Formats: sequence, structure tokens, C-alpha cells
Amino acid sequence: MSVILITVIFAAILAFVLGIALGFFQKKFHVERDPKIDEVRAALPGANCGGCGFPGCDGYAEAVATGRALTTKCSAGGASTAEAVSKIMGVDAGAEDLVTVLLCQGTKDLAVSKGDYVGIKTCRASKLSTGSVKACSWGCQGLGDCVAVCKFDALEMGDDGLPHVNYDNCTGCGMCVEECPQKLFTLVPRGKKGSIVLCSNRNVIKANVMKTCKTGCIKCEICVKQCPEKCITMVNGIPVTDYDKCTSCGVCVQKCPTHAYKLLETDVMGEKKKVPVLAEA
Amino acid sequence: MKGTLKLGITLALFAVGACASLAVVYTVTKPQIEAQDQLALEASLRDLFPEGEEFEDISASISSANDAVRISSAFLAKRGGAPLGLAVKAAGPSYGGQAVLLVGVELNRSIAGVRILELNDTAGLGANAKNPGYYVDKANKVTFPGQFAGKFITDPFVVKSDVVAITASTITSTSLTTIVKAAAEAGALWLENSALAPPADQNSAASYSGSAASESAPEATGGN
Amino acid sequence: MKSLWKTFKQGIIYENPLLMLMIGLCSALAVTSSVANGLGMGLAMTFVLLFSEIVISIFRKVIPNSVRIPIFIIIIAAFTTMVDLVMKAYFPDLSKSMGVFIPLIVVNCIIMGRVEAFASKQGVLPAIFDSLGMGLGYTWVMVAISAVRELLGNGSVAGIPLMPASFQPILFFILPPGGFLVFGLFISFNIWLKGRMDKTAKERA
Amino acid sequence: MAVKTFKGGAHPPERKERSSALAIQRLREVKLVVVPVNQHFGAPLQPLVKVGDSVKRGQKIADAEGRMTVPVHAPIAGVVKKIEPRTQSNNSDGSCIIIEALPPPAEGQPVPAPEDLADFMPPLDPFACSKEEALARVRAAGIVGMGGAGFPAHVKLAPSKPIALVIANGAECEPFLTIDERSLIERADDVVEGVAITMKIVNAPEGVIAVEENKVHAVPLLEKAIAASPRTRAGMKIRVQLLKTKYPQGGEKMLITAITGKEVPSGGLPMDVGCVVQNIGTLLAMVEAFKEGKPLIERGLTISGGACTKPANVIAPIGTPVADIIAAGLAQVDEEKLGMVIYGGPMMGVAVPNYQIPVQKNTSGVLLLDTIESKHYDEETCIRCGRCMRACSCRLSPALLAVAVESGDYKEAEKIGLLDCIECGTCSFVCPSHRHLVQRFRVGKQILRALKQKEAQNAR
Amino acid sequence: MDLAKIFLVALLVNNVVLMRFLALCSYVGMTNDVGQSVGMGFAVTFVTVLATAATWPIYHFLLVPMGLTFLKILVFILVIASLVQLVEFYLKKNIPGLYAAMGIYLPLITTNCAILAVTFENIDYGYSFIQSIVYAVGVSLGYLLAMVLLAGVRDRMKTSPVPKFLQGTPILFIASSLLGVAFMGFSGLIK
Amino acid sequence: MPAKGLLLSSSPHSFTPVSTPKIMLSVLIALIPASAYGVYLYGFSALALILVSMASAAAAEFVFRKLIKASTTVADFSALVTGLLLALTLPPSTPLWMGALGAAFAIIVAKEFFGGLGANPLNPALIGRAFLLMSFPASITTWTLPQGLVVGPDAISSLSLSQGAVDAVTAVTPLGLIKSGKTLADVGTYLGTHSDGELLKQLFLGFHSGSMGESSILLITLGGLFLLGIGVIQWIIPAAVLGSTFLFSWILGMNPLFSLFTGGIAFGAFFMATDYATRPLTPKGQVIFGIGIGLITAVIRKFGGFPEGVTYAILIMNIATPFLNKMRVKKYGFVPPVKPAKPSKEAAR
Repeated sequence: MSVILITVIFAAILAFVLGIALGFFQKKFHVERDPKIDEVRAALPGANCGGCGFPGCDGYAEAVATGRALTTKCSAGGASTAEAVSKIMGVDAGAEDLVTVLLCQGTKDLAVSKGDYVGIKTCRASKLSTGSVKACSWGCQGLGDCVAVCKFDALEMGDDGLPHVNYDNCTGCGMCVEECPQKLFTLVPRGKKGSIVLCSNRNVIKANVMKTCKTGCIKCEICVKQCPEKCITMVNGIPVTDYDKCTSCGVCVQKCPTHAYKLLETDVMGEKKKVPVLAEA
Repeated sequence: MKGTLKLGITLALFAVGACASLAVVYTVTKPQIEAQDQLALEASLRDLFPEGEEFEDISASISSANDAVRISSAFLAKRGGAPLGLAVKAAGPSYGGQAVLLVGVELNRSIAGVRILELNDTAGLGANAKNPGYYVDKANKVTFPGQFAGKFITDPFVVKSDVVAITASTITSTSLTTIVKAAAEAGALWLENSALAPPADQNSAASYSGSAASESAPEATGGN
Repeated sequence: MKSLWKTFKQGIIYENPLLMLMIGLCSALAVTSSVANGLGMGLAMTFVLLFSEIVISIFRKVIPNSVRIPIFIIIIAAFTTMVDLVMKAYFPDLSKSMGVFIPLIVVNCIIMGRVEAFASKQGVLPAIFDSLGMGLGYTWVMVAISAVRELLGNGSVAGIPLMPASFQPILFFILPPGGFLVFGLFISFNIWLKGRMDKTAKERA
Repeated sequence: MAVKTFKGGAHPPERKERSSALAIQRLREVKLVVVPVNQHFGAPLQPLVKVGDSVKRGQKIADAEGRMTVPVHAPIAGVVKKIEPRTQSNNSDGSCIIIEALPPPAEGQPVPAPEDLADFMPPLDPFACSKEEALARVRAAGIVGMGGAGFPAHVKLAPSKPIALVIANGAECEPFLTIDERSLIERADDVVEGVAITMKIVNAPEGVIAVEENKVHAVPLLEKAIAASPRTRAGMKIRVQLLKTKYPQGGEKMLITAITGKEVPSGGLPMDVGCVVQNIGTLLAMVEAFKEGKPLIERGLTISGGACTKPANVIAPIGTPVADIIAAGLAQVDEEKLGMVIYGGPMMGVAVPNYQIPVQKNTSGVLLLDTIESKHYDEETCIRCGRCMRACSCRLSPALLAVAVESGDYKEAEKIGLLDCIECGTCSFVCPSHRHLVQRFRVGKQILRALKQKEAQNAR
Repeated sequence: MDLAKIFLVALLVNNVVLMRFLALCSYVGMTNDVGQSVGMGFAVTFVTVLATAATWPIYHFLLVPMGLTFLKILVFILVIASLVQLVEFYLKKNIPGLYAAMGIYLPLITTNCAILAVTFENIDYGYSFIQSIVYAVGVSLGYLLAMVLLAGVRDRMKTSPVPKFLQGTPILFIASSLLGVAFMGFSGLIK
Repeated sequence: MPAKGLLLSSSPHSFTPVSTPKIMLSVLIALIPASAYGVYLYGFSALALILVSMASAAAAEFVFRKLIKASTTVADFSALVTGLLLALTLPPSTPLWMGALGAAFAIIVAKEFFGGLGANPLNPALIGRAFLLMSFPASITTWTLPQGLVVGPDAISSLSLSQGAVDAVTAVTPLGLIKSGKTLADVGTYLGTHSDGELLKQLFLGFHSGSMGESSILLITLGGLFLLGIGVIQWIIPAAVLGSTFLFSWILGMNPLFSLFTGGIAFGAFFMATDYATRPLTPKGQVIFGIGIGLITAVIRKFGGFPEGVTYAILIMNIATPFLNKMRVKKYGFVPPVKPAKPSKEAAR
């Protein structure tokens, strides 16, 4: 019985002293910081296991709160924690839902290649070494730098030599836009309606466009002339649609002799994406 | 300050609760835990001296001549008040750390038997010393510790000579042999000093026939 | 009831503490050289997890936030000590072969993690299911790993010889490096398994 | 004579025997030239002519303000047909002035007077004029370094540090190329004169003509020319130095190290160790610019390679499509065997999609490789044999550098010398796994420079 | 046992990570780069020594006389947790430079089982105070060694074409396995 | 203009004829003398062990790469090299299935798991040997006498060696004898020599029990010199390993020449430590690497649990390789960093 008594007394004293000391030190050494860190920290399990790659839960909370880390990294807490953390952080992340669009249709069959490229299989390397693997200096290199950089599995290299966007997965993060050495990607709002030119060539010698790519914009300006809404203008050699006026009537798409014009809602993001371009054109 | 005090008290309350229940568990299990150690030791002692009825703790009066080997305790086995032999618990270094052996010494200064209590050597190699199914002499089913039974402390105790080594574990074999020898010598010395054993020069195996005398040490025919 | 079952299942596979969350690894490797040890450790762990979660869930409303960690530690340490004492008293051999790893349950991230993430926020019943799921998830992996290691390294499972007499045990597997290797392959297998299950789930959806 | 060299390097098959004995031929009839506006390392130029203008041979057709610019001249007399982007020998599209030659005078028509066709500057004595005048002449003649990147010669000749040694780079370490070798043999006097002019301009006490051992037969000719030169008689010190045949012996830094034992500091220029290195072609162009007032409108180049059934050393007007040189019969090519066209040497040259691309100021050769020679290999994994490290003339660690670049660790890459790589290609040449090391470094340099630029902007 | 022996056994022969599987969470989590692992290693060394210095007297001068040895687990973990907390508070306020370098690793240490294991083993092995400290240093430097070595291997694996099914954590454990094989060479080094 | 597409690539466009398979083949050739001598000494069982080990290594690589759907790399001979190296480090009497298991383990776990050729952090052959040594310590430390070697007449009695079947005599290696406390003279007695010089000569020529890779130091050195001569390996590592082993053995009170002529130190120095993937790349790193191997070998032989320490010494130094790679030579034109260096504008011609 005496053991129990001694234990109880000892424990009481020890814990009391510790409690007081902790409270005291917490006050004395208090350092101001972002309340969001504490909020995130509170949502974390506090196992301090280091599984997230940050030094402990505090380190991770700070990283999340300052935007240096994803909200889903806590493995100890699992999905519920990730949700909670996202809730704390993600409230103000309600930006526009963007998706990426590839502004090139130069498939293996349609675009002429300059030669057989041997070397590092990245677009950046091929562009640096050959100017462009395709005869068109503006065309897609088809070596998948965009696919490699995409964290969301939203890009896939197709058999036709062009990357294909999986719009279910695309988050509009813009990594591909940054990465593409030819700057062929652009971000548009998901579900955007209107027409768009899937070509980026700025060749000033119009005659040469057809020699390099069967579906290149040849700057004939038929679209500009035919558009009933007069919403297409040539900017830097490429027709640009004014989406405030565009009614998706499809005239430009029909009239474009090289099928460079496409409708965003059907041909790009719609069910029947990538209508095959006619080769005879 | 009031908040701090409150924290301290809450913490203390939980600690008291936890520790109180712990203390209860402790008081319940304490006798059992202590009994376990004693039981294990006694089992070994009885194993060495099956005829022993009581075991007198003489740990205080025995010491080892070998610096590396520490005698942790020793027990004099008695039957009806008459001494049967001495069990020496000795610890010494082996391949994988400390090894603890219990060595039984007959009054005639031969070894009654050796039991390995603790050994952390490599599994499958040195650890075979405590494997009851591992025989250094397969024909006669003699285990490594078993081969010591019946040896006299005057024997050379040289591995690969009169002691058969465990295959590919010369170090374990040598270390254990050293412990056995040191323990047996310490035990024999104690017996001499207590005048329970005849002095060294009068040593003769014929004078006394121990329980393990029939088990003669195997000739050095196996191993490498 | 369904959500309780789901909580339970999470720990067994999807959020298996060892294979998916990769916490509480130390004991998983150290004591899995034989099935008896693996099972013993798993059950000891489940016991501590279960009672810690229950107690903390009961008291979750009266524990002040700023000292919750010390209080959790006290409670977990108390149960760990109990397990330690009980094992020493009634399973001395097992206790000896697991050595320092029984007391080390107290710093096992699984317990602290679950207590913080689950028990301190949920009721008693879900906490019980969570702890059982996590505990058994831990235990089955322990047993599986130790079975593989014991079979290859000793030719037996749970002490029962399974391999033919001519089998020469591959000691590598019960030595420390073997533990790392087997565990690494287990994780790889589980990742593959989970990928497969996600895929079929997606296809079904 | 002691043979000097540097540490590292490799010895690719020389293949010079195909063209080393062939005398330099001059291409006279040119119908059309495509003159890239920008052929130098530095700020871009503006065309000074417009479509339809008549131009005389040697007339300035593009220029710009600024120190790092060099004008471009019309290589032939004719009419400007177009000014439009065309593929240049670095594979990029650049603005080119396309000049069509005047038709040959019809029968009975008067042959136009030479002064109507040509517009050269008056001769200038470099030993009598001031340094400023001489430099102005070098720039006005449009002279750039004719071996490599096209560094403006007048900038190189106006160093901010004292110069002790002028080196004429006759190493010509690239396989196949023999134009420098032929120039050394056929125009030894002019080479010596060029060294003397350079020495005069930079006020250097000594000049060295560096020649690789495989051109040892040029040494007596050069020594004779040196002995006969009025400049050496007047006390100028010029000598010939033999170098071991090894790639990249002709690299500016390696050449300096081989001859002087000094190393050009990282990020520095040859003048930091008191040297000026001049390409043989550049020296000849300078001699012509002073003696004849002729700007840099033509250059010598080697046309060779396995698919080239008749190799040649030719002098052609700048802007001549190489196809026209072949069409003129100076060289022949077997289209069937052709696998690859390289402008420059096989170690540092650029593979281009056709040989329609014009000769530029820095085109030292055009190689028409057959399908066997042009075999390129797919990359295998690095086996870490360390051959690249022993071969690297800059003592870098290509294998480790490649790892740093691949893992995106540009900080580490810069630390271990990514920017010190001279892209000589030795590491890729010796790699048994055929790693595309140099290409990796090129890409890495591009990214690293972009990163540094970004950093500098952020710092601001 | 002399001190050098205790130290070497703890450092190499019974390496805390590779041979005894302690502190694996941080071993896996904190070896992304060499600098990080060194920081963590030194932080652990510091706290282990501190914890040993604190728990040894508490056990021998407080728990043993009062017959409360069974409270060992509870008391030790509390002491270590508080110690870590206090060190962190102190560093954050008074030596922010050191805190920036090391402090961020401190919270991870509370649940680092190597530290608790060392304090227990000091008691179990019956080490004296000095021996305990030496043992603590040996173990924690062994931890540092393993961390740094794995970080080196990991660094190298960043560009290796590791098969897909092993990428990530599995290959780390396999690498650790091979490190363990190499460390087996030390076994029996000190008898 | 050509209708077909020409090749486009980044310079250089010229490549050395040296290739990975040729390098591996030359290693195989360099190992022929030592292997052939081993087969001569130990007969058919040694030959079978070599063949099984090589076949198992190649098969393991082939099957594994097929399973993960990667390109097949058996044609580069590297697996065969690993298999042969492993076989040469094992006792000639090793059961064939163990050789096969070890080779498969070496290839799959130590090499392919990490990404195949060039990516393995530790020497696969040595991992294979260490794996077998850990797993089957008895078999891997059971040596046989070479055919025709008659041990000294008093050897059996004085060293208490036992004789089993007539054709396979169990034996101890010279290092094993030393480890169990015997002197050099005892080794001499055992091998039937009468002076230290004679003993060293016999060790050098290779007439003693042990693995095939430690039999004839002469033939191994010849193989090593062949590789040095054709530039497949460089002299720094072998020199550092052998030199430091000599030195540290001497310091620790062992006969330095005996240390060099016994065990796998020569084999390790020429064939194992020079393994491309696991040695440091930089000369400075290689020096330290070699010295480290010599030191650890001497320490394990003197104090450790194994008679032979080369395997573990090399493996331990393998782990240090990523750090030794940081010891680079100063690059061309190195200037102490005062300000960030500017890009070089010059390109070689």
C-alpha cells in the first residue's frame, strides 16, 4: 500500500512542477507568429514523425501556412487531416478553374520533320541543338517535356507525336506553360466557349508554311474576313478571337483552309476532342 | 498565473490517476516477476544437480581469477545438508556481447554440466551453442555445452584440441570455453578453500564417480 | 455502424500504419525475426493503443489544449508500463527477446499520432474501432513480415518447421539487413496492391 | 623542337588525309548569295540596303552602332532580291540579305569596269598608322574570329591588359578540316605578316605560330617565311611551336596552357594571362584588309566527309550556299551515302538538315558524312568509368556534372564548373556509354543562365 | 568495459539504426539531403547526451531510493519531452541563430526512440554516469553516421533509373539493408 | 537536296570505339588466368561453380529486366563479370546452388533494384559474397585443399586438422590459421615450407587453400596489370589499397608481405575496388578510398571477427563513395571564389 501512496505523491509533485514550468516557460519565451501556423498545427496529429519531409509537425505547419508545402503531405493523419488542413488553407484559393490547351496540331503525319534527331530526348535539348525538330520552327517538338513536368497525370504523349491533355485531370497549374520551350501551351477557363487557332507559327514567308505543316495557319485572313461578328484580328501573325464577341458560330472553323481553327467547347475540350485534321487540305 | 496553476493541477491530477493505477498493477505483478527470475535460476540449478534439495547462496565468498570473467553468483547444492557440488553463474564477453553461463562443479573438481543462460551471438552460428538440437558430435548427440560435462579443471580447455568448436564459430567457442574454465577454476578453488574438495595434488578421477562421469569428452575428430 | 466498419478497415489496409503511413517502423523491423515476437509485439501495441484511445476519448473534453501532449504521454506511458510489467510477469521469455522494444511502445508514432488525430476529437466508440483497426493492421503486417523472415531464415513459422529437412536456412533473413530487405519489398508490394485496388475501384465507379 | 601540349584531351581519328594534299581552289562564278545579317558574337545589326538595291562587291550592307558589332559586306556585286529569314549554319532562322549576281555581260556588251563592281577600302600600312586607325580598319573590314563563335576581332585586338604573346592558332585539331593546314603551306608569308600585324596592334613583343605535329611539313615553309619576312628582319620575334596532335589542342585555353604553361582564369579571357590568340583565317583576312582594303567577304573552307566523293579546300564568297560550291564542280557528293551534314568540324560543328545553308564568316568546313560515319548511338546508363574526367581538358567532372544537371541541382552544377565547360565534346567522344554529355551541359547552361538572370532580377 | 569499447560498440558494431532498427522514422524522413541529416544528427546527439545526464541521476538518486523503478518509462519520457521543450523555448528566444540551424529538428526528437532506448539501456546495462554519457554519445553519433551515409546513397539514387515498383520508400529500405550488410563487417570487431 | 531525313544531333558527332561490352569483356579476359589456375587447382567443382554463378547472374538479369519490362542488358556482359567475380571469391567447394543464389541476389538486389549497370551503390559481387557468408557461414568458410597439395606431415596433429573424404580435404586458409592464433611458422609448417621466404613464394604463386580469387597473387596481378595496360582501370586505387594494406599491417604488427600475399587483397585491389560504379571518380577521392580499404582490411584481420576483411572493407568504403566524389581536382583556371564567375565566352575551335 505504501508503494501506491509514494507513487501518488511523487507523481503529483512531478506533474505539478512540470505543468507550472511549462506554463511559465511558454509565457516567458512566447514568440509572436502567424496564427494560421497554429491553426494548421492544431489540425495536424502531432506525431512529429517526420514522414512529411519537414522537421516535425510545427515545421510542416509553418510550411503549409506560408504556402511552401501541399496540404496533403501528412501521412500520419491521413485523408481526414489533409481535408482539415486544406479547409484552413484552401478557403481563399478560389481562383478561376483553368485548363491548358496545346496550340499546335503538327502531328507526325501533318508536320514535316527536318531530320532524324538523335540526342537527349527532351524538347529543350532538341530545340537547342536543331532549332526545331520540325521543319516548322514554332512547332511542337513532341518529346514530352510537358508530360514530364505535369504532376497531375493530365498530359500524355500520343502516338501522333503530340501531347494530349486529359481535361479531367488538368488543374491549370501552368507548369506545362512554363516548361514548353516553344511556348505552345495556353491556359483557358474550363468550359470556355469560342474558337481558337491551334497553331503558333509566325512565319513571315507565307508560302513556306504549307511546306512545313499541312495544318499550319497560312495567314490567309479568311477567318478575319468571314467572321460575322468581326471578332477576329491578326496579332503578330496569328488570328486572335475576341471572346467577348465570339458566338461559337463556327464560320471560321469551316472556312479555315488548313483546319487550324477549332472550337474550344467541342473540338478541344469536348467529347469528340481532336477532330482529325484532313490531310488533303 | 492562475491559468498556469490550473494547468499544473490538471496535469498533476492525470499523473496521479495514471501512476496510482500503475502502482496497483506493479504491486500485483511484482511478486510474479521476482519469482520468475528465481524460478529460472532454480530450474537451471536443479537441472545441473538433480539430486540437490537445497541451494545455499555463497555468492559473497567467491571470486574469479580471470579479469574478463565475472562471477555474478554461486550456489552450493546440498542434499540432506551434505554438499553435492557448486553451481557458478559467470558472465564474460563473447562474439556478440555478454554471455552468461551456469557451470556446475563436482566436489572432485570435474565439471558437472554447463548451461547457457544468456548468449547474443550470431544466429545460426555462435548461437548454436545454446541450440539443444545442434550437436558438435553428431554421432553421440553431444551439444557444445554438453561436451564439458565430466572434464576436469586440469584439462587443457583448448578449442579445436580437447574442446570441439562450433562450425565456423571459433570465437564463440573460445569465449565460452574461457568462461567455463574460469568459472570452474573459481568454483574448484572455493571448494578447496572450504575444504570440501581434496587439494589439487591429490586429484584423482577414480576417487569419486560423478553423475556425468560416463559421458566422456569426445575425441577431437570433427570440426575444423 | 457502416462508418465504424470503414474506420476499422482504414487501418487494416488503406492507411495501414506500417505500409502506408510508414510510422512505427522501428519495432516492425527489430522484433520480426520470429512469428512469436511479431505477434506478441503486435498485440502489446494494440493493447496500449486501444486503452490509450479509450481513456483519451473519454477525457477529451477536460484536457486543456496547452498541456494535452504531456497528458497524452502520461497516459500512454502508464499503459506501456502496464504491458511491460504484465509481460515480464507472465511471458518472461517473450519479454526478454523483445527487450527494450516493449518500453519503446511509448514513443511509437502510431499511438501518439492516432491519439492526436483521432481519439482527442472523436467519441469512444469510433476510437475503439480506430484503435482496433490500426492495431490489427499493425499486427498483421508484423506477423506477415516475421513469417517470411522466420520461414526463410529458420525454416519454420511460429516455431513449426515447414521446410523440408534438406532446406538450409538462409540466415540473412533473420539478421538485421534481411529485415530491411523484407520490409522494403513488403512496402513495394502494398503500394502495388493499393494501386491495383484503386484501379479496380475506379473501373467499377 | 620540343613538342608541347596540355593535360587531358583525346585523339579522335584525324581523317585529314582526304583533303590535306589538295590545293585551295577559288570559287569564281557565284549566281546568288544568302548573307546572314548577324554573323558575329554581339549586338544585332540592321540591314543598310533594301530589296532592289544594286550593291558592289565589298559594299557595306549591314551595320550597327556599338562596340560589339561588326559590319557585313556584299560578297558579290549584284542586286538585292530579298531580305527574309533563312536557316543559318547554327540551325536557327535569321534575317538574310539575298543578293543575285549581275548576269554576265551579253556578247558584245562592254564588260563593266572593276571599280563599278567592287568597293574596297584604300590600302593601309598597319606599321605606319596609329593603333586606333588600325583597329578601325579591322572593324570596318568586318573581321571576326573565324574559328569559333565569331568574336569581333577589333575587340580582341584592343585588350585592357598588356599582351606578351600573340599566338597564331594553326593547331586545327578538328578531324577532317585542312583549310588552315593548306593556308599555312600556301600562304606562309601572309600568315607571318598577319602575326606581325597583330603584334604591332597589341604591342606584343613575341609571336608564336602554333602547329600540331601532324602538320610538321608546314614548319620549314613557315620558318623560311619568318626568316624572309621584313618584319623579323626589323626585329620582331616570331617563331613556330610544334604541339602534340590531340583534341582540343586548338581550344584557345588549351593552346595558351600548352605554350605558356599558364591557365586562363575561370570566367576570364586570354588577355588575363597576356595572350592574344588568332585563327589562321582571321590573320589572312587582316592581311587582305590592310594590303588590299578588302573586307571579309570570302573565306576558305574544307569540304570533306565520307559521302564527299571529291573533297576540296576552297575559298568561296560568304553567303554561297554550299550546294552551289558542289554544283560548280569543286567538290562532289554521293547523295546515296549521305547521312549527315555538319557545318564545322565533327567535334564542335552543327548538324544541319541540308547543305543549302550558306557559308558564313565562321564556317571553317562543311562535312558530308556517310551513313557509317554519322552513326549516332542511343544513350546507355553511365557506368561511371571516369574516362570523361580524365579526358576533360578543363579538369571538370563531366560524369558528376551530368548528374547535377539531370537532378536539377544547378547550384551544385555551377559550383563544379558547368559554366567553365567549353563544350569541346571530348567527354562525349570518349564515353563508352555514348552519353550526350555536352548536349546536357548546353541545355544546363541555358537553364542556369536563365535562373541566374531571374535571381538577379529578383535581387533588384 | 572501458569507455572506448563502449563507444565503438555503440557507434559501429551495434549501430543504432542499421543493426538495431531504432529511430527509423526520422531516418527515412530526414535523409533527403546531407545537410539536413547532419543537422538532425547533431540535434539528436545533443539531446541524447542531455537526456542521459538528466535521467541517470533521477533514476539512481530518486526512483531507486523511493522504490519507484517501475515508473521509469513514464518519468523518462516526461523528462525528455520537457527537456526538448525547454531547450526549444530557450533557443528560440535567446540563441535564434542556433535555433534556426538546429531548433527545427527538436520537436522530432521527442518521439525519437533512440534517445529513450539509450536512457533505458544505461540503466539495464548498469553503466556508471560517465559510461552512460559515453554510450549516449556513441549511439547518437552512430545515428548521425547512418543518417549521413543514407543521405549520400539517396543523393546518388536521385538520378538512377530505379525500377518503378521500388521507387520512393522501398528502395530506401533496400539500400539500408545493403548498408547493414557492409556494417556486418564490424561485427566481432570488439569482443 | 536529299529527300530522306538527315541525322540531326548535338556535337560531337564522332565517337570512341570503346564501348561498355568491350570493357566488360576485357575484365573477363583479365580474369581468365586466375580462373584457369583455380580450375587447375580445384578441378571440376571449381569450373562448375564458375559456370553456374555466371549463368545464374546472366539469367537473373535477363529475367528481372523482362519482368519490369526494361531493355535487356545481358549483352553488355556486366552480369557475367559479376557472376565470375563472385565465383572467384567463394570457396571452390561451395555447393552450386549457393553460388547460383548468391549471384542472383547480387544481380537483383544489389544491382537491378537500384537501376542496373552503373547505378548500384555497392559492389554487387561483394554483396553476393557477404550475403552468402551471412546466410551460410559454415559452407562459405569451409575450404578444401588444392589437388596435389600435401600438407606438412605434422600439420594434422599439431594443428588438429581432421581429414574427411580422401579427395576433398577440409583445410584452413593461411589467414584462418593466423586468426586462430597461429604464427607464421605454423602456416609454413602447414604448407610444408621451411622458411618465411619459401612460404611467401608459395603464397605468391598460389599453392594453398582458399578461394580461387586469392590463390595465385601472381596471376591476379598479371590480370590487373593487363587491365591497367589497356586503360580499363587506373593505377591509383590498386596502388593505394596495396600500399596502405602493407603499411597498416606493418603498423599493427603483422607481416606486411604475408598480408599482401594472402586473402583477397590483391584480387580486391585490382578487380573489386576498381569497380566503376562503386569507386569514387575523383583522383583525390580514389586515394582516400584505397587507403580506407587497406586500413579497414588490416583492422578487421587484426581485431575483427573474420579472418579476411577485404570484402567488408570494400563495401564500407563503397558507402563513403558519394562523399569522396566531392573531393574534386581544381578545375581549369580555378580562381578562389571572390565573386561569382562569369560565363566563359570562348569556345574551343
